[in-house]
Amino acid sequence: MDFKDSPEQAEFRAEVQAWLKANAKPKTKDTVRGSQENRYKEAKAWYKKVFDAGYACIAWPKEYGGAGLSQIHKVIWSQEVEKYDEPDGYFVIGQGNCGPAMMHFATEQQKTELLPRMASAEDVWCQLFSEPSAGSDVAGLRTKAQLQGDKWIINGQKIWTSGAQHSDYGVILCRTDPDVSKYRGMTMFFIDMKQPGVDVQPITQMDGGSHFNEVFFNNAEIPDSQRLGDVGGGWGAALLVLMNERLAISGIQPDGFPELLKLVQSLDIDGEPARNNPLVRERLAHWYCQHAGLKASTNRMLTAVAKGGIPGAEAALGKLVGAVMNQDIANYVLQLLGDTGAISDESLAEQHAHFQNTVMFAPGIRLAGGTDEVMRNIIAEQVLGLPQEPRADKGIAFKDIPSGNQG
Amino acid sequence: MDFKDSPEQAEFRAEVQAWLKANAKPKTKDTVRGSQENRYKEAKAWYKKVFDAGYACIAWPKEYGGAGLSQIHKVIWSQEVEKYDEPDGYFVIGQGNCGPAMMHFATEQQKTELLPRMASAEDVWCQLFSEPSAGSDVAGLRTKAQLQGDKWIINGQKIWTSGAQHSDYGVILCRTDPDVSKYRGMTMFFIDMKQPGVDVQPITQMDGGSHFNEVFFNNAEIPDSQRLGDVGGGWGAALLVLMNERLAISGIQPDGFPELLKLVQSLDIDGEPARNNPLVRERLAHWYCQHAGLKASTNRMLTAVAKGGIPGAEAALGKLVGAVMNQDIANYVLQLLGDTGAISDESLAEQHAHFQNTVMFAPGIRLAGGTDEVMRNIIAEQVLGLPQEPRADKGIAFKDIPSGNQG
Amino acid sequence: MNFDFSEDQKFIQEQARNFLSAECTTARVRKTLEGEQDYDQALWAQIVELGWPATAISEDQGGLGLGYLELCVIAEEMGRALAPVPFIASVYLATEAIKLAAGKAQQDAWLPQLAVGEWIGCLASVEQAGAFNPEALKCSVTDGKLTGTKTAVLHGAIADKAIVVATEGGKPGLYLVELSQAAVSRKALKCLDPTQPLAELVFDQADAEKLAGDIDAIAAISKIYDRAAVLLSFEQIGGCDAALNMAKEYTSARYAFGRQVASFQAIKHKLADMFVAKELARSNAYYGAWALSVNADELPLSAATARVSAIDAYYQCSKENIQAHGGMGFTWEFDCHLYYRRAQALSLTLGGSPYWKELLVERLLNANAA
Amino acid sequence: MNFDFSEDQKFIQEQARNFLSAECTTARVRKTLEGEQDYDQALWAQIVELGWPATAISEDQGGLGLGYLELCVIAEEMGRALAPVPFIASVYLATEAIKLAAGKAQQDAWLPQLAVGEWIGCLASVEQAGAFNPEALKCSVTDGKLTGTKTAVLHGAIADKAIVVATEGGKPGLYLVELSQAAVSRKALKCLDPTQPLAELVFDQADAEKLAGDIDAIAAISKIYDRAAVLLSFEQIGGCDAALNMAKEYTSARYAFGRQVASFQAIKHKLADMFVAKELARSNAYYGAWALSVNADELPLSAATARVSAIDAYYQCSKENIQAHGGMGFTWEFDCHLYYRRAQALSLTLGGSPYWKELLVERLLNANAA
Repeated sequence: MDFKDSPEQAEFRAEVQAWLKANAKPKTKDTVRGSQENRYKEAKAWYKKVFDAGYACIAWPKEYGGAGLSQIHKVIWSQEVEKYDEPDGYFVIGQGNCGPAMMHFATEQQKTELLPRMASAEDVWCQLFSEPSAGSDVAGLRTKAQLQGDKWIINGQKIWTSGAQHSDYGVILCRTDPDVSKYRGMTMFFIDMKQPGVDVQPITQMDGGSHFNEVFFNNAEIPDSQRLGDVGGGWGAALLVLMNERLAISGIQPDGFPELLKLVQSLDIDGEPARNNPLVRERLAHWYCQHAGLKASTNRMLTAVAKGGIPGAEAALGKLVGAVMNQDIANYVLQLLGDTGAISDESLAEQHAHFQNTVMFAPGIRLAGGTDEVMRNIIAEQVLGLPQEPRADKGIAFKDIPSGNQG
Repeated sequence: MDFKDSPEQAEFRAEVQAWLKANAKPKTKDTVRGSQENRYKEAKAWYKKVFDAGYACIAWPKEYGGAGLSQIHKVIWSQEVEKYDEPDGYFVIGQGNCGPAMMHFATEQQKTELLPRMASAEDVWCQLFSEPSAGSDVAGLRTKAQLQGDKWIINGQKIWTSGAQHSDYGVILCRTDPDVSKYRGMTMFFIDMKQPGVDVQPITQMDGGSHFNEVFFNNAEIPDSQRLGDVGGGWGAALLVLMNERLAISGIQPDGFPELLKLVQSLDIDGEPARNNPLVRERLAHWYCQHAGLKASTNRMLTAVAKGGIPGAEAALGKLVGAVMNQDIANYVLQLLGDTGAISDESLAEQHAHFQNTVMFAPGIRLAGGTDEVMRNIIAEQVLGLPQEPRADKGIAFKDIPSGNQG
Repeated sequence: MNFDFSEDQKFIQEQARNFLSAECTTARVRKTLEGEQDYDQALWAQIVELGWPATAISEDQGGLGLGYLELCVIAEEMGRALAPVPFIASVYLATEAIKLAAGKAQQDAWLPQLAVGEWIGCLASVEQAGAFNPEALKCSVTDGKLTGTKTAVLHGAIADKAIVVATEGGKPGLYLVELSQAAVSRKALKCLDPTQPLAELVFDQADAEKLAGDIDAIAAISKIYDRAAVLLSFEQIGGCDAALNMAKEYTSARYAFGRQVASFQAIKHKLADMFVAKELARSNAYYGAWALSVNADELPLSAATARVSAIDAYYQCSKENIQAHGGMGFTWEFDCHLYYRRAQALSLTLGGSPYWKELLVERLLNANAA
Repeated sequence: MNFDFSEDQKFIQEQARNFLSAECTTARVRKTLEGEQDYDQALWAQIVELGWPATAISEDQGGLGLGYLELCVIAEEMGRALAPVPFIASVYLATEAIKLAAGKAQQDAWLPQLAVGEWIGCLASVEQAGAFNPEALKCSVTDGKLTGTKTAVLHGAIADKAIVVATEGGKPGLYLVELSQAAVSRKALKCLDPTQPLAELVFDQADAEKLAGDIDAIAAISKIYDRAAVLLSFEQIGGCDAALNMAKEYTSARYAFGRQVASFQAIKHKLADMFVAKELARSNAYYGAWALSVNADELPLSAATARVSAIDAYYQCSKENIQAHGGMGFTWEFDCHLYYRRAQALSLTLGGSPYWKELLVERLLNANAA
């Protein structure tokens, strides 16, 4: 066990530090987040710069645009870049979810052609799984893909698609056979998002933002050559993507602790420093244990991956704990602030209204990428091996499964 | 809304206060609980005294040994007797659970003969529902009752029977038909506990005590005249009993708060009064809200009952909240005491080791009379009207229901 | 002993609920939420017409001469309906401040006006983060002129008059200030629940009339806060009820894995826990209502208890309602966030949970020491 | 960067687990629990034979010269097996106290003896409720004679020697005291986990030898506590693992409503939450183990973090294991209470959760201020 770098890792870290110092924007007290469009442009520019320097997708093979290094190197990169004010996780869904799917299922030619463009963020990718009536029950999806000649014709609707409005490609899961049981009738593809018949509509979130989209498919086309895996093999492929998603997210999942610590170190409540308040201290200790535990858990998982393991369902715990904690910390801070806590003006509220914004955004994190309840199911079934519930949708054709949902 | 007594209630309270002052044992700082056998004898004596004074089973009709007054009068009695050191809830299961069952189903002659004896605790009653493989799933019980002539022959085993060792009678739920679906094949009786073929064995609890028993039936006999309700109507009758149980328990369910408050007012931690410790104060506020909420909820429920309503499933919340709180408070106090918290010697530990004893007994309260999980199910289904889960045991004969349990 | 509202009170509540469910739909609430208006003037006019602001004002002061219990049941419905009107600011805060701390002549002049909604009042107490602290007041009055800044003033941007807490010669007092005068500048603040909007009020030598009752100002404020705490707790349990109902209806109608979402134990138990929190809060609110209605010695403790319970319950019910809705709960389109925003607003007005927990314990220990 | 134990360490752990699962069954643990013996002398002899007390003693002082990481994996197995032996008292506490605070000659004399189990040590620090407080020590030494009372001394009734914290001329110090001398009287205390028994030690002019190392006694105690906190956290996660496994096995085998109890979401999610608490505690324990193994600057913070996490996780896992068992979990016959008792014992030894949370925050804020 060694929580410090090996000499080779230390060298890599030093190199990264030097490059970042020369190229990355330092964090300042007054950083205000720009418009969504601006942030997208900045992210594109940053990813290109990182790619050109050879630090994009550090754990990918060099021939696909990566650095050919290990997950541990990627962690080092993340630890260092975190100290700067750069949008390093902006395209994590493409690179973290779609990348591995392409790596696993695409043809060599597709990989050589598309992956480096994904790594440099020249092409932006999105993931098209969820649907209005297929949320926690992803496999309940209904978007149809029907084969006509050597093309698949796509009709239906996806939802909660991050970055769809900017995307060049998407990895999509479709129902190709409603007459077999639900987990068997799905197939995965990658799709050109810029073609006719693909219509992206932003969803306005409860916090007023629009990070997610609905995507409507109206006779959109996918050549069979863009099929990822076997016809009917979509569920297995999707599980692979979701597994990688949890790994990709686990490192960057906000848990709210660093902001809380920062606040406690600077805030006065009724003329007394918050850091001297025993109640605040108790909460700080409680959440630090979770924060430190999550960080160390991620590192344990990465150690396992670096040793050749596959990312396990354990990753679900990071999202489960972090998302709830993030919401509760923000709410706690507001309670501490009292009446003024409700003021969400970024120029007036602490840390540019971070806590007010988090109170309104955090509920989404508890839902996106699998609800708390789905995470607990995953841990119970996939990690602990507990039995599934009796299944009302088992062994019957998809089209015959009871559903009161619309659409 | 009036949280004070009406003139008539105030008069009753004054009368009760006077009687208690003359007849009940005051609480003292040094009360140590005697042996289980002694406490039983004291309880018998106390109940007889109460009965002779006309305060037994206050809400029962006079002809059955009660005082013919309302539930509100019963509350007044409980509030007053609580201030003394008397075992007033000792026979609550008989009077609270079995009493209403007898009241509802027994013949007039049985009621006139047996209920006054129950009210005076001359006869002690127990309730025989749970079985080793029928805990949360009470209706999964297997104790057989088979009709021979005008007698039922009982074979099987009950468990978690409070007071069985002292009992003269028990209300028992048996399976009378394993060939119909499980909720339909049960029948309720009252049984003479002193007959041959009834064998009571105490269960040693995890805290070393023995409040509960196993009861084995080996060709014990019940005359058909002691059947309570229809053959096959046992489940409906049992629900009535359980409903009354929750009402009876809700007033006396310990939640641990009074003892915590007492401790905080006297304890020094590291030379500082605990009541000045902000962390302790915060916990006190948190638990007081629950404590006060439970008390007021019970009173709301009693108001509804006094107005002629039936005790609702809402009563489940008292047990759910109180039991968990009781355990957590005790654990919190131990944590506060640090190393010395583990000392459970009654002559050394605070309040005669109340908190240490509670830590070890509280898990049982979370289980007895329905687990936390069962209470949540009851609230979800019976109060909120949410749908049941798909039932693996529905619509099939009892004997064909899958079970890995022994016995 | 009777732990329930009377039939008359329940009738008032039913009337209020019927009115609000017809008039104050969430579609209408959204007009204020989305900034079309600062508050719902038409709805406010209807509410004034119904006499609700006059509920707890005595008949000889132009009110209906009903009591706090009647105001509590109306509060529950206002909370359930998320009414985007200055009821809290004007009725629970300004009106009660005047009832408690104004002189007889002032009361006779102002209460009849408040009863018929002639003007809208608000309470300006807070100056900084943390709960209101009378020890640290910076607003001060000299020769009838008020100077200083108040923040987080509920409905401060649209109220006609404010009750302002300020010191005069170092001693705290309550002052009525006309907000339309030139010496007052005010700024609406962006806040979590735009249907209960906050403002900053800056006073620069503004005319201020001292409330002339013979109660100590600190004691008066404590009483105003306690009364409002009880009334707010009813708004909060109304909100809890609505959020729990939404969760129940949505999860019962929606299917996943071939069955109703509400049939999954994870959802059932989540809703059961919401119910438990809500019922404890309701019971505590009832006790507070009784104490308020008879001005019982138990009011300070029971008000703090009602408030802490209600804060916890509404946070839980409103956030888990979102969770029970899955992704749709996170959309602007669904109403879940309306309750969640309101839960935040109500929990922070009058100071948050840590402040009230401390008050509760102080009162509890005092009550049990005596 | 490598956040896992080495293959060698895992091998040691596997050996320990195999040995303990064969030798230290819960049936055997119950002999101590039920008072047949004060501790399991035969098991202790085997453990000494295996050299475990010598793990973290250097070779030139008669030890095996392995490190703390090796001791951590053994600790996890001791915790899992609920071993009723004075390993905590003698190995984590007394031995580490001597390593830290004794003079060279003392170490050379005593450590080889501890390595081969020639005597059993314990640590006597606590005198009153609340965590150990060096400011309030009453035990004192004059002219080599110790007087005063210590309580809640883990394995104090059976240990041969105690490391006692006492003042001399007002200055705290650590003293080795032979417990068989007439000037020491000791009393076993009834306690929650008789397999980790506590005692009261009364010293009346007892001979005491000062530990002569040149470390400040307060600093030494803090370090002893930190080291032991990490090692205890491994005992605790071992216990969490065992409790979770019990819950998993029982609920998978038992049926209710015609299906496995473990197939109900309420149970699945309960067990998932136990897993989450346990894994967070495990990860924090690993970090503490690393800090301990290289005596990193991070040790104080990571030790407090590991301890607080482990206290919470073991309480949760052990109490919810009872709950998952239903009524049978509440019986003496089932083993659930063995873990629950041990969870209490381990959480209270060295001071409970509030004490360690405060240490954690102090260290966290210092680390982040620097």
